[in-house]
Amino acid sequence: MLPIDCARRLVSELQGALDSCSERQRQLERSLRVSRRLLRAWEPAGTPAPEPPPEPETKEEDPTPACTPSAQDLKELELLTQALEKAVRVRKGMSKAGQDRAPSLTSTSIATPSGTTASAQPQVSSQTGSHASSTRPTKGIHQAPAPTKDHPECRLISGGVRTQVKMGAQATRHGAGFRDQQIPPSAALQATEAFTLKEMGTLLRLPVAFKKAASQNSRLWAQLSSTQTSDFTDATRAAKTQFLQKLQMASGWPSHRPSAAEVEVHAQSLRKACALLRLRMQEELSTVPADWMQEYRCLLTLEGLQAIIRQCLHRLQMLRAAVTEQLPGPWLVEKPSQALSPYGSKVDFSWSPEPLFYSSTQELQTLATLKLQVSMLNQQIHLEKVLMAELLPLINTQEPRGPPWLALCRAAYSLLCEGSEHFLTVLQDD
Amino acid sequence: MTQSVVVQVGQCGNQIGCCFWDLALREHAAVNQKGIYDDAISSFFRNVDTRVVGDGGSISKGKISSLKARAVLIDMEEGVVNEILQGPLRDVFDSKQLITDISGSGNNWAVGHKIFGNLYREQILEKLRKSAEHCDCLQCFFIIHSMGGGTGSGLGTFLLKVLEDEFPEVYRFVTSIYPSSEDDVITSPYNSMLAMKELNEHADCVLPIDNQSLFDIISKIDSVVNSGKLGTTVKPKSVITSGAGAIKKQHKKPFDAMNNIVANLLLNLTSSARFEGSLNMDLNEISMNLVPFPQLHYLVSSLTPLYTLADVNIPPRRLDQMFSDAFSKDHQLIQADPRHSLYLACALMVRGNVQISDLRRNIERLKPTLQFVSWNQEGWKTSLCSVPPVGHSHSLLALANNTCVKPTFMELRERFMRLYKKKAHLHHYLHVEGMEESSFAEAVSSLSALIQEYNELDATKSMPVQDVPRLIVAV
Amino acid sequence: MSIVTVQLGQCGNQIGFEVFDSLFSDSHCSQGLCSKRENEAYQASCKERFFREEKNGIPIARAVLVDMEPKVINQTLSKAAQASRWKYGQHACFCQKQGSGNNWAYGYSMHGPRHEESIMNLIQKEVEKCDSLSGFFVIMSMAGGTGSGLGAFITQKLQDQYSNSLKMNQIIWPYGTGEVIVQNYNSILTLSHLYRSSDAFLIHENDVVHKICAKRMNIKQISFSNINQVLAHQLGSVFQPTYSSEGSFHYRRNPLGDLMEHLVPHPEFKMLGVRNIPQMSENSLAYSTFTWAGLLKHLRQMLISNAKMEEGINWQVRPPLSGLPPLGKMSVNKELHFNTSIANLVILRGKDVLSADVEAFKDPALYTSWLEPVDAFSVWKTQRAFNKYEKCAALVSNSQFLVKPLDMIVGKAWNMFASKAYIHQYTKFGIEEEDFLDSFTLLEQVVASYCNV
Amino acid sequence: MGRRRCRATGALPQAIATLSRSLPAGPSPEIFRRAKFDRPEAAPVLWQLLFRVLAPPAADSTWSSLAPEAQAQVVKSALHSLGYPRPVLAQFPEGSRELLLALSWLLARGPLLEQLLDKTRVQLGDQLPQFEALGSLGPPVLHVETEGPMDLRRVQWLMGKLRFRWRHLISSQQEQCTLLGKIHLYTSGCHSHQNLGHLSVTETEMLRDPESSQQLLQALECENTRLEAALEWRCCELVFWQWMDTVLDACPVEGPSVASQPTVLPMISEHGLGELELIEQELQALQEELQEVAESRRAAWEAQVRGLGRGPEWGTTRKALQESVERELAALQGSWEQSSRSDQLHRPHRLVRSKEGAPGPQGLRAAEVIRMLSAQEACLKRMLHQLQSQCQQELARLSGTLPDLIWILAPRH
Repeated sequence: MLPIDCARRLVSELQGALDSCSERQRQLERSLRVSRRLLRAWEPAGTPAPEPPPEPETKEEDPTPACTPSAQDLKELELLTQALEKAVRVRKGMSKAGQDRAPSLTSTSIATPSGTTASAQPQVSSQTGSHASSTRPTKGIHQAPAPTKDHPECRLISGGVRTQVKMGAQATRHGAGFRDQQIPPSAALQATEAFTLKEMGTLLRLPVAFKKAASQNSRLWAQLSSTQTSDFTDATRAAKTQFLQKLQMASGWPSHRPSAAEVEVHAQSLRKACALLRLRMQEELSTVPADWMQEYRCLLTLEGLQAIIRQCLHRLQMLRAAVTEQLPGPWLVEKPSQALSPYGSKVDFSWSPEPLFYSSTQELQTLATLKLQVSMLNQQIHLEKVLMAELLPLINTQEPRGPPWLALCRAAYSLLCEGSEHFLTVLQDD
Repeated sequence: MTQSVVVQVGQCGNQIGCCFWDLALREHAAVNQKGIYDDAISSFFRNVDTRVVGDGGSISKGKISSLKARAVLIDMEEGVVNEILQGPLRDVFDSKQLITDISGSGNNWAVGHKIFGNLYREQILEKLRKSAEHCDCLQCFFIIHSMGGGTGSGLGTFLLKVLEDEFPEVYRFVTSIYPSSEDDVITSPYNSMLAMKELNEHADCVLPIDNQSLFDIISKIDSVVNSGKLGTTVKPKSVITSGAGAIKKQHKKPFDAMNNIVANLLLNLTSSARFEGSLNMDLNEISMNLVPFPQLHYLVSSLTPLYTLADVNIPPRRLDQMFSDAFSKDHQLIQADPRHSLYLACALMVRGNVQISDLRRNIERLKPTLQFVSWNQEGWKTSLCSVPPVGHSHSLLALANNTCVKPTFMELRERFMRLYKKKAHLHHYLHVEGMEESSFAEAVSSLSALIQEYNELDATKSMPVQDVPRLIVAV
Repeated sequence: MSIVTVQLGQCGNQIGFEVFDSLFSDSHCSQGLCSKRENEAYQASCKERFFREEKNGIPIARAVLVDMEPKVINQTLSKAAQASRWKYGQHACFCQKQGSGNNWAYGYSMHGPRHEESIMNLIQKEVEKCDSLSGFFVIMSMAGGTGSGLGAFITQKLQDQYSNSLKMNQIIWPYGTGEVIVQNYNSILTLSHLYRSSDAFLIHENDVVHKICAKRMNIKQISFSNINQVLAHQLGSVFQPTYSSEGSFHYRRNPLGDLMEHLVPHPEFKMLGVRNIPQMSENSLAYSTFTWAGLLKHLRQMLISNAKMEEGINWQVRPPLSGLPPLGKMSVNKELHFNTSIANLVILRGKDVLSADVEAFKDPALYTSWLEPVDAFSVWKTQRAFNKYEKCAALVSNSQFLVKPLDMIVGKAWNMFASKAYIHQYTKFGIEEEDFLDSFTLLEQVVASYCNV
Repeated sequence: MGRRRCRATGALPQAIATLSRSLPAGPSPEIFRRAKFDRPEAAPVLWQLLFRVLAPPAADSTWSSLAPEAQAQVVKSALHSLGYPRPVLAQFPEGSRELLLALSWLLARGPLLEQLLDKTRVQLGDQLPQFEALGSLGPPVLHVETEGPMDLRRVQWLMGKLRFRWRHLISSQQEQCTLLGKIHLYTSGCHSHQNLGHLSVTETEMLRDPESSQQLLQALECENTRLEAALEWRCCELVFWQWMDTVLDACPVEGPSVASQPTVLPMISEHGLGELELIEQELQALQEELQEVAESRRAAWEAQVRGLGRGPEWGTTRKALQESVERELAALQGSWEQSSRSDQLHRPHRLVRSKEGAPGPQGLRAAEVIRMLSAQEACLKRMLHQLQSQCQQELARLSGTLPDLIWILAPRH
């Protein structure tokens, strides 16, 4: 049994970790939903993407709820579905007669004619959703990456604000169904049938207005990142520094004191230093030098490490002094800007996001998993330290050493030494 | 799928083998009506394209062309083997599978084991290797021999050692025919005793069969068939009378009928490995489940219902009777009473239209009437093969590792000692190079050690079953 | 998210077939008692989980079939092909010529390392066909050699290679007697190894299912096929789609993960039992009606009295008065009257499910003192009827359900081990007495831990 | 769009207007003017602005519904923890000048505008999700009510739960990568920017849903306006600072009596101090260990080389060795001192699928990042194992005190 305060600390620590994990999961689910939706069949352009039924909980969810709550709805839906199916059958016959390049309509991918009520939409995408991952072969134009060449009837018309792909003869036949007029200045892939990104993705074009705005945006960010120095900016910097000093003086505290945020930044870097130094030391001690030159090198390294630790300790002591005794820390004066924010005032700092190139999904997965794993390890190490701090003293001090103590030891062993993945058995020695 | 090779040694071995191949062919013909060479057939037969010169090319798939038994026939006389080669089964064998001599072993284990063993060692090995090469995955050698004679007993057990050295991973299942007390071979106790030592040391499983028991079973079938009460009719091509064709001849050739029982035993033993079923039992499961200690590998078998051996149309009795019979004294293939002895393990191999619930019901029913060793109170192994024996709906083969084999061994030792004390006929053996008197002493002590093991187990019979103290966990 | 199933050995392959068949026929059953649209969403969700689609539109089970002898796999494939509603993948099978002969050591130490690469490749191919992998089902018996020995080996390799994916072993617990003589040895070796590499075992006891067939399904001559169908029904009632949360109409994406997070976070408690209600033959089903209150009342009593089915429940068993200190160390030999739970999951399917009241499962007295009902109990629901049952409830329980059977197995194996019987069969393939002792030690601890919850 | 022209003088209102435009919902220049004179009516707008600036990024949606008082409280404690020196603010001043000062303080000390713009930027590209919060745990929030002593098995249970959540997170992450990969692949060649080549989820979503496309465009244009304003501000902020000087002059000088009040001391929690103490202990332990090893090694080395002649080559060798060690150690030190290359990983990147070997003029390659992360992962794993074996030793020592018990750990594979 754990004493109450210890229990409280441990549980809240773990609960916090669990909560942050769930939060991440929720975020991830949200973006997964968006991506999944994109990979499902797309509705013919012009059909406004209908909102999911107004459920408070599903506002952000996938618009394919398994069912709607009202029975009335269901009934209507059933009738509607039947009607749609009939319509599709008719159309299917027509398109077959017309031309065989049109995307085939299977019974599960019912193309909703434009103007269909909103409630019917989720059904369609839920059915076709399963196709997103499948490798259904596509016929005709859908596979053609360069449609204009191979299929003259399918062309990209770059028309100012609006870019569209017309799906051959069908486009004309069902032209009335288009809502060209309502299409915002986004460009749409104008198809009359549901299609998937896989089939038609390469035909998508960004609207010109958007392209313009986006390139302006990136240019502006780039400008913002380039810190040009000139007399002019120097003067500004001086003015700012002067203002800060004056404000400090006027506040009655003539010197700058470390803030909690700053202390945390420093503590973090020192923690990291600690860990890295220890690792480096162990590495050095575990290698056996081959000759006396290497031996000398090893010695130098060890002594160098000592020097660094001395520096760290010095820095730490200054920090502690500054915190507890309100002494001005010279280290803070030295690098005032660095202490200001985690971002610091790095010269080469760029506000525009750099591209990160990956070559395969596999690589992307490795990258993302590693990234997650690193943060999980950090969390695990943190938890390990917390557990050590709470449990080890408890085990060491508890008397008498009866079964409750043993039970505690066993659980502690599993938590502390095995990451709670394995456990040990304690047998009576007879 | 795995394959097995049958090695039939000596007169008795070859006679039983001959029955076996006849039955095996019939069984596969009944199951495989399309005549396609499949996995099941392949376990005992090769499919050979006879047009190919030399060995005949093996065909792994497709229509059955010409089936060849995976067998090696060994006898130091020519009689029986020649008979086979002139009989209806002649196409199943070819001369490359045979090893014969003309001199015979003279009912002398030492001649078979030492003289012929050394003489034919290479030749035997070559044939065995050849037969193994024809297999995709050789799992088991079935050795059929008798214990009392010279060739089967001597050369048959010599073979065991050869197989162990050459094919250590392949199981050696030995069907050994033990002489009855009224055996006309005077040296049979010597031969059996010397062979026992080899069986102890080099066999994986031994299925001891006793001529007397076979004879009793035949008589029983006879009386059922002849009573006419059940309105039975004997099918024209009765298994019992295979090769003879008439019931009347039964008494004249009781050995045929007896051999058929043994052949049936082998068929049923391998049926679950060959055919489909909802609970398969591969050959390697037999020793795994039934042999708790390496030496205690003697399995007492019983086949029920008996009419499945007789190929007669008796309306099936209650299914449960089949299970009861399997444990009765007069259905065992040796003179033994498993019901009143101690079970170490027991296997029930069921064929035909029987479901797991039937099995379970009967196990529950029979369990209280049987005594199992304390550490294996629930020592049951079961299998369900969906293919029944030809012409019947179901059958059961029970294999028991039971201390009831002990009397057979003790009797053997007694008969041996009676002779040995007088040193009677000993010189016939000691003549043979490599034979020494110590061989006899060693053989006795080997068997005595075995009997002692059974004794120790029997001694636990009267003790109450107690759990061994377990490990104690502190928290 | 998808689940890749590995069917191992005769038992695993026979059951695997029934499971996929039952999942498929349930999801294509027209008697779902729900709207067409919901039915389709249900179907799609089931499909994502257990099937993939081939070019011709026929669903392919996300499964890998492994056996060391060809008979059963051939039989399974042809059964699936005969029905021709769904199939196994063309190259999803691995078999050899010779089985493991009921020898755990042979499966684990010989077949395992020898065929590791081929089997893991097959699994990887199947995994690569999933957009998103939740984890694995490994269906295996504990009694034999291939399912148990190779199963333990493969599970361990899955743990090495897919450490982040979840591994649930569907374990077929042998009849108390009469399947395989060395079943207790094989079982302790299996369980102890799985305790190191698997996340959870869902245990299906042959004896229990057999009884259900006899008593509830009214089958006179019970075949393995009957038994496997009941088992498949139980599994389906747990893993078919359910709503992701109370009041939501979306299907749960990762049932395996959710289940494990609820039921098996503690390393010593990984054995899950499953109960379901109602269970009856299709003929009687047509004439029966149920209320949620009635079903749940029975299910709860099944839980606390450790009844295997709705028949013969001991209604005398009551939860201990809460607030009393937990009784000291409990002995297994004492008749377990009240079955204490660590955590439970109830799954409800069918008509008016939203009105079903599960409060009775939230009584703290049902649970171990160290977990609150809020941590220890959860419920999944869906309105869609399952397998023609208008209403049905399943319970997956991490409780003392299995202490007794486990204790029996360990005890019997220990008795045999003390006499050294059959040990030589194992040492032949590198499993030494030490390994047995390790297994005994671990499982004795598990028994003790379950007794002391 | 070259450099913005700015008149250096006489353009205060214009400068303030620029600032306003670059701030989210920036107040009008008039507000600033009123604030100089400490007019209360300017206060609510400035409180709100400060709140927007200082509220934690993730909490935007839930926090915005806070009452004004609560918002002010958030602002104060945030400023406090950043070390804002003026205590007057803590007393909730009636007027608005203090608020203007605080805002200016924030503006003066770092790239506030840039940070704010960054915080609210329109994300067009796909990124690797950021998981910083998983690792960086502040002091725990005590929100758990435990009534009495607790069984450690509950902690094991929670730990196990956490493990399952981690794994779920990883598999969801993998799924997201698969889907991203597909979207990128299927839209390859669609992006006008040659460097990118394909569309991002946001862009694709925009094409799918015309309505959101409109919104996105608007947001982008709005951001562009703010960016332009921010750039302009850089050119004319000098005027503002000169003016702020006068604002500061207008303040009464605070007496030390106010300043000495403990409420304004930097809020370093007990927890924070404890942390520092722990680090110090660890450093000292390390120091002692090194001391011991280094001393004995030096002695041994000196003894060994004493016999060997030290020619002139030795001098140069020694120097080279010293330099190389110095370099190495400086690099080591750099890895925690400076925001190094590895910190770049924490910056958002736009994920771009490109064929192997396709040269990018700028940007990172996944392989490179993977290498860095693997190194980091290995390092962390070693740290964890070290801690675990430390515990193991401790517990093994304890188990040694109980002779009649055997501790058996499940064998590992």
